[in-house]
Amino acid sequence: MDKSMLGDLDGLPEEDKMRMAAMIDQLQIRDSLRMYNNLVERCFTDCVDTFRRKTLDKQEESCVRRCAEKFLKHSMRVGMRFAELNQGVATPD
Amino acid sequence: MDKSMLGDLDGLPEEDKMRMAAMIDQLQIRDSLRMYNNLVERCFTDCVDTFRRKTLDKQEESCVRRCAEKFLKHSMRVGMRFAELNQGVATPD
Amino acid sequence: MDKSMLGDLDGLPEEDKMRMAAMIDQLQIRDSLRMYNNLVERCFTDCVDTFRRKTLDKQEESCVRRCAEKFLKHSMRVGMRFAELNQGVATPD
Amino acid sequence: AAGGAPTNMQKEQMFGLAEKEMEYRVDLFNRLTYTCFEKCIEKRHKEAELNMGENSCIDRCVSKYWQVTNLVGQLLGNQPKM
Amino acid sequence: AAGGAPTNMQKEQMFGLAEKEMEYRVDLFNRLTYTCFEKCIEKRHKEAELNMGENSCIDRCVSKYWQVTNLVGQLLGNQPKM
Amino acid sequence: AAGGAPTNMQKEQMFGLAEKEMEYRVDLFNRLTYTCFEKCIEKRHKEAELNMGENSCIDRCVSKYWQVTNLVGQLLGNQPKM
Repeated sequence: MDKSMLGDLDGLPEEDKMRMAAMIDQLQIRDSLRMYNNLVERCFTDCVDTFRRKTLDKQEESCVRRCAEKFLKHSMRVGMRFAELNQGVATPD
Repeated sequence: MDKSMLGDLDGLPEEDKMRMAAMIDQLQIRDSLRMYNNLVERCFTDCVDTFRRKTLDKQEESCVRRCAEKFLKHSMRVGMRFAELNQGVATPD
Repeated sequence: MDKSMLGDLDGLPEEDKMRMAAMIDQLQIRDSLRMYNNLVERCFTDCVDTFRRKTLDKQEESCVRRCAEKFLKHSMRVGMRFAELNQGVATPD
Repeated sequence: AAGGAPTNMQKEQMFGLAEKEMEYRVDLFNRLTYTCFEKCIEKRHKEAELNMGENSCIDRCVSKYWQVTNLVGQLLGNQPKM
Repeated sequence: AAGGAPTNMQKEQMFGLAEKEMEYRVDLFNRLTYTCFEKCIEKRHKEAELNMGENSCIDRCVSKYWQVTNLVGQLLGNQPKM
Repeated sequence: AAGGAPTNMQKEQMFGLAEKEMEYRVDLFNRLTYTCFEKCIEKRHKEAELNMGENSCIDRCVSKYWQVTNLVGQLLGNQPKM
């Protein structure tokens, strides 16, 4: 996967570049929505375990808040490290 | 996610409405097929655990039948509750 | 799911057959890439459990090699059996 | 988008957006269904009926999942696009 | 669809349906592969070869999974569309 | 493809391929994020901050995941298409 399959798109006419940009936009929207669903599923699973009432209690709610915040920080850190590796930035152990 | 992104489609020409309807049909077919695969995976995982023979024994088979029935009833109940919440129907605890 | 939904495509014009072939190609590419991601996730999960260093140690690396080989052999065997069942080949217990 | 009929490009984007939103709702429903099955349903499947405990667990599970969805939406500024 | 060439709309639907069926088969195969790996393969990966026990477990697992697929299909009235 | 403008069919295939590659990268990133969350993050969520141990675990997890991706790529002849 070192070389991108996308290498030779630069020479394409303006119309195709716009189509490509629109495709990227669409994929990013889909990805954001999936991330949102992911975060909800993950934090619900980790934080909610009793079903004696139908509303979240204080403890569950603050667990979800912390979980969501950690999830976002985690994703950002993974994204940064991932980008560095994609660009071939080497760092010591 | 309160407001739908689909809000302003009503004013569209007949041709676009048909295209929208076709898209919804396609997504529903995909969803049903995925649900079917889901149900099979879930009930296989819960009910089949020994591999000394290559055919289901009576016990496994009846476990799968009960599991499938419960899965469908579960999905329907979730679907009803989900629809109520989407429509903003409030119910006491 | 016994009868294929694709039954009546044979009579279609050449142009549609080419479009169908292109669609199959695209789905196979997507499937291969997903399989690749699957294999990586599976073997990483099974083989890597300590994070005291940022490079794989010898043991982890050879575990990943064996895991990948087994995963591929497993997939091929499942594929063969699956194809037999799809073609209705019966075999004794 | 002020005045006039939408261009083809705008139309394609609108259809694309509508499709993504429907996919999002289907995905949400599937995860909700899966998660509440995990949390509420007895796995040995001794009966084909849901018992009373399972039924009320499902109702509460859906309700709490819904609240978590809204809570997370608020935290993200009520933007599903994180 | 009785007589005459299919309209464009019908053609699009046919292609869409064909695509969904292929996606369904790929999804089935992937879940089958995943599930039988979980049930049959020793996770420490001490060897690069599948041993006899794993091989026969795979064969039986695929066969039983297939039967569950058919059984569930019957319960749903042999309609994959639930 | 030697010389001349690409045909419509070739263009469609190129767009399709580009889309598949982007989907692949998104899928890789999502699995990486999920897996390293599982391996590194304390699940009771007592704090809203990542602590030092979690942060360095994430860095090493991403690095090792990357190496596994490359290693598997080599084993498959550096062809992502298995």
